[in-house]
Amino acid sequence: MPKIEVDTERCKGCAYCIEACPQQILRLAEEFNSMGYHPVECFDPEKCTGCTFCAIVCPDLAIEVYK
Amino acid sequence: MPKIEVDTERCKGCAYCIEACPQQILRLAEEFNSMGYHPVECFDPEKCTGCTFCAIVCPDLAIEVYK
Amino acid sequence: MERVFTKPVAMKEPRTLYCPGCGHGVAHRLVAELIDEFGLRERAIGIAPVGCSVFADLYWNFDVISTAHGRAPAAATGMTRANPDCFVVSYQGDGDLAAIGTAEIIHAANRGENFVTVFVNNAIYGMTGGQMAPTTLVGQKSTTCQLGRDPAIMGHPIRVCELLQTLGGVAYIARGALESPKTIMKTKSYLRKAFEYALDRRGFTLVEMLSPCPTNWGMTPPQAMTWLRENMLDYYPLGVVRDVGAEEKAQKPVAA
Amino acid sequence: MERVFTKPVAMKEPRTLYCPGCGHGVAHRLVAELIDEFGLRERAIGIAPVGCSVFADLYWNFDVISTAHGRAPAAATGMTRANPDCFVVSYQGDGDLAAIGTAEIIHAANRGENFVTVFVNNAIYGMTGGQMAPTTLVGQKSTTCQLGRDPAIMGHPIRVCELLQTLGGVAYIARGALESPKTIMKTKSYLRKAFEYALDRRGFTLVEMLSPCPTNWGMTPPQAMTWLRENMLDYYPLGVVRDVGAEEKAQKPVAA
Amino acid sequence: MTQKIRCAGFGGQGIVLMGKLLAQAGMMDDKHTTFFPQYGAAMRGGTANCSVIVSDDAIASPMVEEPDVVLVMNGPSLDRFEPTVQPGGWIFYNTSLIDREVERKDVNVFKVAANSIAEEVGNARTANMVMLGAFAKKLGTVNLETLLGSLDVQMHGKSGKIMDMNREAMKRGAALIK
Amino acid sequence: MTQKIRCAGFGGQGIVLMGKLLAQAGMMDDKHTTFFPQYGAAMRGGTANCSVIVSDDAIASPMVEEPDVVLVMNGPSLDRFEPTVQPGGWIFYNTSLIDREVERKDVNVFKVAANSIAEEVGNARTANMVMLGAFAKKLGTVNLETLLGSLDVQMHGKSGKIMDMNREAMKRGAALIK
Amino acid sequence: MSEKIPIGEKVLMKGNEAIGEAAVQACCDCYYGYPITPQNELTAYMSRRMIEEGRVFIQTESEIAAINMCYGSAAVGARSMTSSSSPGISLKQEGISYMASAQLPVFYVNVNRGGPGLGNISPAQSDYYQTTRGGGHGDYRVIAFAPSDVQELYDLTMLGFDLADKYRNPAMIQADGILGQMMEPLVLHEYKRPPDLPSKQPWRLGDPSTTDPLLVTSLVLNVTGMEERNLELQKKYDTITENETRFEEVGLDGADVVMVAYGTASRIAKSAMEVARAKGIKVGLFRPITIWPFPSARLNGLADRFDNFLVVEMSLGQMWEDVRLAVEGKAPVHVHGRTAGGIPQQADIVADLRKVLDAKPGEIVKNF
Amino acid sequence: MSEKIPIGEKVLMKGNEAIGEAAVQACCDCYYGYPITPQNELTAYMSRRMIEEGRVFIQTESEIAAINMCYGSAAVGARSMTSSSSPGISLKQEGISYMASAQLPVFYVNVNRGGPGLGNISPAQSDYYQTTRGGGHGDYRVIAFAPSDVQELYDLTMLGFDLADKYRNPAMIQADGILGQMMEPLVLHEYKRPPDLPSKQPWRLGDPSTTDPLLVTSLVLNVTGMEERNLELQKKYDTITENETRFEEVGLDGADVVMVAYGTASRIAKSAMEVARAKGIKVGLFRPITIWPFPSARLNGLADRFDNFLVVEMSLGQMWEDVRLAVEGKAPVHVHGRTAGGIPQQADIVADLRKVLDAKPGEIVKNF
Ligand SMILES: Cc1ncc(C[n+]2csc(CCOP(=O)(O)OP(=O)(O)O)c2C)c(N)n1
Ligand SMILES: Cc1ncc(C[n+]2csc(CCOP(=O)(O)OP(=O)(O)O)c2C)c(N)n1
Ligand code: SF4
Ligand code: SF4
Ligand code: SF4
Ligand code: SF4
Ligand code: SF4
Ligand code: SF4
Ligand SMILES: [Mg+2]
Ligand SMILES: [Mg+2]
Repeated sequence: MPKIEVDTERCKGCAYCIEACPQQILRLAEEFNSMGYHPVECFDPEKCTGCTFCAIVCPDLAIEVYK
Repeated sequence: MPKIEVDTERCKGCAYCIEACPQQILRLAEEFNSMGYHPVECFDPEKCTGCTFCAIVCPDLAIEVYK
Repeated sequence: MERVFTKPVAMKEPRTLYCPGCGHGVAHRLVAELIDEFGLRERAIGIAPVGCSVFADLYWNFDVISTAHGRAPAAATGMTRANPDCFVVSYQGDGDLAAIGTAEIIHAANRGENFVTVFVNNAIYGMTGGQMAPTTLVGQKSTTCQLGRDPAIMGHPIRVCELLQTLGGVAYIARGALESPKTIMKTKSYLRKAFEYALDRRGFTLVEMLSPCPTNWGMTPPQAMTWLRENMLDYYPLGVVRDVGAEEKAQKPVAA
Repeated sequence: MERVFTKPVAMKEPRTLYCPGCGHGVAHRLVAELIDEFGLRERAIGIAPVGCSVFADLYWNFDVISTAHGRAPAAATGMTRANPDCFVVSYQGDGDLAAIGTAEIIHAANRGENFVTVFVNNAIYGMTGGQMAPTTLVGQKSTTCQLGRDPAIMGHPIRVCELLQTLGGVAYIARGALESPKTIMKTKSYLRKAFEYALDRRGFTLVEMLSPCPTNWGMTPPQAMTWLRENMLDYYPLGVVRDVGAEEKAQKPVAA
Repeated sequence: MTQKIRCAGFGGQGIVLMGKLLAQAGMMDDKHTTFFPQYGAAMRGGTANCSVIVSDDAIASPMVEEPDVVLVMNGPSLDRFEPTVQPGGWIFYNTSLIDREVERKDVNVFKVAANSIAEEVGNARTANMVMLGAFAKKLGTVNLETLLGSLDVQMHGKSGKIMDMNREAMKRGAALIK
Repeated sequence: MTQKIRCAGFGGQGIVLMGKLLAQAGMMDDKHTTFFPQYGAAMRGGTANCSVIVSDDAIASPMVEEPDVVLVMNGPSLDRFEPTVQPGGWIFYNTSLIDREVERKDVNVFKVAANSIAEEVGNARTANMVMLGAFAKKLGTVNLETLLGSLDVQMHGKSGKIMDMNREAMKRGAALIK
Repeated sequence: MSEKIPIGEKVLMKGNEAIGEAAVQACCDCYYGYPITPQNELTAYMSRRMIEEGRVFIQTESEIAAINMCYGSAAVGARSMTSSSSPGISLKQEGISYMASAQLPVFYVNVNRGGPGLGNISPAQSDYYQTTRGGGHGDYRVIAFAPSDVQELYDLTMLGFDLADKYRNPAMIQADGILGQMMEPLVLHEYKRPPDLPSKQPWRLGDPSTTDPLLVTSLVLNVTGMEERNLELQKKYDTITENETRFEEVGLDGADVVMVAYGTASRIAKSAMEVARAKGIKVGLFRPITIWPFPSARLNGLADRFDNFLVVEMSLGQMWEDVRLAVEGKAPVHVHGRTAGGIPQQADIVADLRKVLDAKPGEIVKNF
Repeated sequence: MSEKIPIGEKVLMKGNEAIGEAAVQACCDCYYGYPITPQNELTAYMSRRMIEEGRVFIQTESEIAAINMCYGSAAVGARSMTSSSSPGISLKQEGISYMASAQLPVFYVNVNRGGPGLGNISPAQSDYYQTTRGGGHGDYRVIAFAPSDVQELYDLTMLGFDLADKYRNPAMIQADGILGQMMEPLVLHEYKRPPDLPSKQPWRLGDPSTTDPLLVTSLVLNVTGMEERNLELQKKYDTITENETRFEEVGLDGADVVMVAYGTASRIAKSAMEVARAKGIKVGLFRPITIWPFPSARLNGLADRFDNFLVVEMSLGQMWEDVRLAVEGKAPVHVHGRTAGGIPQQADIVADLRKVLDAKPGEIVKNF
């Protein structure tokens, strides 16, 4: 099953991936990371197609995609 | 009668005017001016039409034209 | 399970110091991905220009040189001429390339120097805190045009690709955007072409990348991306501006 | 009998120090004739650039400023901005304008500064003794390309008018030649237009003048003129390259 | 009396404004005062900090390396500046964003749930004011009233609503001290 | 012995070559020698001149302000350099292009119809060689043979015909001295 | 701040902005600048204020363009200004040399950063040589002020414009990033044009009221002419040295060591002085306010009265040279230097003062 | 000359061309230049010879581009060179500061002309300050040679490349237009690479044989780092001063006056010395061959033995300062200065020597 892994310490919460995800399964987490950003999280991993769009738009190499 | 006046001390003998003259009545003089150039002279003043072509191409403002 | 997207080898581990949503991160990664793809890491030299990307050496996992403001094309010329075996990626911001470095980029292009230029156009001086750049849009506000750029006294934004493309030494010029998966992938394909041409020593290559600077635009990253889409794409049309390879093909008579 | 051609008032008496057949003399005179024609002598400022025309103050009978090499457009900007009532004729050679001064001319053009630029293109560095200029033709020899300009390593000659015309602030750009009565008169008409536009504050104006440098071309003046005709006219086509006035007219719908 | 203060936090938390308000208030209280921002490229990466000195005497360098007081708005800033405080000095910190304790035993600590309180006021962005209010009231370096007044100068032009919110937040901070 | 020489004339008369040949010959004669051209912008306007020093001792400045000898190829140069010659010095001048007399009474004068003689040789452009030949033979500053030899070095690559013409012109100049 | 500046009131202002406001008050007609840290607030400030006042502001394509626009504006008689920081000032050197040679006034500011090269943006004084010796080519000098607080930045900016005009010479401020970036109270006062300064320069170009064609140039091709121009400049520099040398002396009486420091370094030296005195070290402070002309004559005189000098600078022995030149071997000159953002520390200075007093004859304390 | 240069033979050569040939011999890989009088023959010479040798020659769009191309070439380990004259060298100051900071070797030449500004193209030495104090920003130095004849131009060019590489620092020649333009006999000799100099720099970029990513930069944003870089530079400068200071002494024994002069001025001083001696004035000559490092220690020693110094320079008191600094007040230092093409005249120097001897105690002869 395709999935993404977010490195929450790299993520700066820019939300680009949220917009880019065709499945619309990403959102910013409630909690802060140590830099004070709300990292992104996948709230519906089942739906992930592994299309890598989220990773492509991420300026911070915070997302890895597995398929 | 149209005519030109060459300031022989200004003339540097570049011969541009000679080529430009539609009447082909200009040539370089035998003698040198004080700068060591052969100044231009009109050898057939009668034919001058006062067209000013010679003066227009002269880089050294050496020619005045009267009409 | 296969990892289908991860950090290229030509990127180092550390997180960037860039602001959230800054386009430089993507631009760096595209360069690194292609360095990997072409196997150039050993002989590649990246230029860290004077601008927010001045610390590119912290991120790129290959040799890096930091040059004087605007002089990247001259330094790149010096490197590729002295050692044609090295592969130079000159990376410049819009202030760096289109203001102080105008003469250097024009003459490097005209001489057809064989390095690749990545031109990150974020319509602002990022590093110094948001001053007007040569590419700042009409009406756009900055710390040095607080009422918005007024073309009557500040001139119109310069379209760099269009300006350079007339020059003799140009092999390839294209404009992409770091705006969506689609434009990013397209931009990468432009850059790949530029790499190919540079490796084939065909002359000057440049890929412009329209890039968000949320911080100095005074916006959140999503707002910035929307602004880029709604304003920059119009004035700076995307696409290949010059491709001598394509021109040659077009000129070749079709074999009967 | 009427004197139908004589020295303009805006020229001083002394003979020039230029070589026989040098085009600068004609270029100076055209400027002076138009200064007379428009009655601008009192408020005109001519720029003596760094090049053979650095002594323009010896010939022009109006205020003159000599500027640093390549920086005439910046100084002209400084003058016209500080005092919009003065009328500035910026006069530059091809080395001055198209090499070291590349950035300054491009940005002055882009800002649409209201001064007139006379660009004397003699395809060579005259003053310094005949080095390759950005406009030196392919194959043309000079002291720094003794086997002739090789575009593969030195780039192709730059067509300045074509390069500048894309910029937003440009009002008028044309290329003439100081080659025959006809082209000289045509060139003067271009320059007249530039004067008009500058007086109307319509933006940046530039008239290129193809000009012989017999000395550094290593030719007699007539040979030089022939060479200009046979080589430069091809590569540097004469004519109006940009005229915003004409463009506007063309766009206006004809009144019914 | 000379007090050297360092304010620190994320970019966007209004750290520079904190410093300016303190310096402005110091000046209005007729003290010698300087404000010095961290500037330039080191700003990228989202942290911000600045130095303020309020003193009865002329001030040498406005840079504060070993502060008497730090006003810390986020975690990374606490990590960075905790070790720099003078023994016997003060650490004010924002417990809304920092969940660890101060480790040093030779300094005074004052905790402010700045973001929570600010949200109560109606705008999380006024957390900086909460912190300032607490600091002013607690140490009396600048007069609370003057500090409220300094808002008028430094935030001149902002809407009445925003001003009110900031004033309110500052007062709420001050109210932490009984 | 130190001799300071100035060569002067129009651009195109081969003034610089005159100087180089003299310096080259001086060197080949194992003397100390320097050549110094007038250079740069002052060249525009068609005049040219250069300084040569030939000496038994080390040479200080290669610039010659008050020459012992001037070799003058045209009128304007005579006007300019006549006053600079050391009393007791020499003025060699080209009577083909200069129709006035030298006015100074405290210098030696030697007249050379350089252009006419050169034309006899077949090329007016060798007038400079005529002048050089006359000077070398007259004053012996450099050996005439060496001077002829110096042509091979400084005009290396020129066609045999041109070389012959130059040599011939130089000899014709020397022949003026009986 | 978006409204007009309240003249006469005490306000809290950033050093960079204080310079800007002083320039606006002092009738600066044209400002040309290119962004560079740590002086960006000055350019930003001018971008707003000059437009408000209907004057000329251009963000230029480069530092070189900026100084050459100043050249043009000055030639038509306008008060012109530019500013930058170290690398940008290096780029202006050709233009500054041109203006000095053409005798055109200009006022400029160098908010030094850490060098050489790109260096860093931290406060420094290491462009001292460039400032005082002319980083450009030729025998010329620029009037160089070394303010040490925001008030002085304001005051000396006004003076800078006046002296530039009076002597037809570039005048500048050498500041460090601390002075540029810090906020401090200052009192804004009105500009008063010196009575001997015409508001229009008689030699300005392009003005119909001046009839004969005028020439502004830095080119004098004939040797005698150019040498004369230079000797004229030298004479002017002598006059400036005589009239415009400025300095401050603090607590010299009975001092065993005289510290010499300017700018931020002098602020720290001053505070170190108090600490040292508390420890029984008798120390005074000599603060050059102009670093060219350098107060050499005065220092030379002091060298007759005092036994030890300690130069404190945010550069590595640059001003040290000027003090040694001034003192002519009459007394040992010691040095405490930091660079590239290193700020002299009070405690280190006090320690060095102690070392100076303990030094054996002939021993020089050099701390860097 | 269109054929190969005959090594070992005596030839008549122009100073500018001698520099060029020495560079070619010394394995200069890249030359970048922009035309300017009076050094054009050097650029022209390189345009021919570098191409002949299959090396890199670019006539650049500007002096700034040239120095930055050197920056790039040096970073990949190539021997790089540029040259110019005064205004052009001013424009290179930023780049030179960058190279000094990034510790990149480069060899460059400044054939000084008359300044300031456009000035004239006549011989001068008035870029002495710029050369010796770093016209660019920051605490840095460049190794500066001051040859006085064509042979020395040739020899010191070779040495310049070697020292630049050895110390990873810019090295340059300060010449005047006379040296550049004159022809004089010289003997061409072969270049020998010093055994301690690797032909490939281990820190060069872009080379697959160096595995870890390397960085060449002049940027060290953190303060401590940049200050350390500077202190490292200072240490290097101390080493250079110790090892590479060069000078010549002529006829000092028993001298009543020691003249100090370099370049063309030293040639004239030497000839004035002979005339003066004939007139019974006992005079010697001290000729700095490096002007940075300046032979201060040696001069300081001489000041213990000699009573009078007279600096002869083609600038207005610039080297004078270095001599005064060196002498530390032990002896009066007088000066004879010309500028902008003014060449010191033998007779004037002799007259000044007389004045020096007649001077009252404390009186300084300053002739300009
Ligand atoms: C000679 C010089 N001038 C100015 C600067 C200051 N400076 C640093 S970065 C920069 C511009 C950055 O803008 P840009 O090139 O668009 O890059 P961005 O930060 O936007 O990516 C400037 C002007 C400098 N370092 N050197
Ligand atoms: C900064 C600087 N670089 C170089 C020069 C030398 N220089 C004088 S004139 C000139 C070029 C002249 O060529 P061009 O502009 O084409 O004018 P022309 O003489 O051909 O009319 C140069 C390079 C200079 N004076 N200043
Ligand atoms: S891989 Fe595609 S589907 Fe999965 S989270 Fe990323 S964008 Fe969404
Ligand atoms: S794009 Fe990257 S940095 Fe931005 S929110 Fe998504 S994972 Fe985080
Ligand atoms: S005026 Fe016309 S016809 Fe007369 S000489 Fe001149 S060109 Fe010939
Ligand atoms: S064009 Fe003028 S300078 Fe040339 S030959 Fe004719 S008159 Fe003389
Ligand atoms: S300031 Fe702009 S360009 Fe610079 S890091 Fe931040 S977002 Fe990126
Ligand atoms: S060198 Fe050329 S451009 Fe210069 S004066 Fe002579 S002909 Fe004219
Ligand atoms: Mg940018
Ligand atoms: Mg030209």
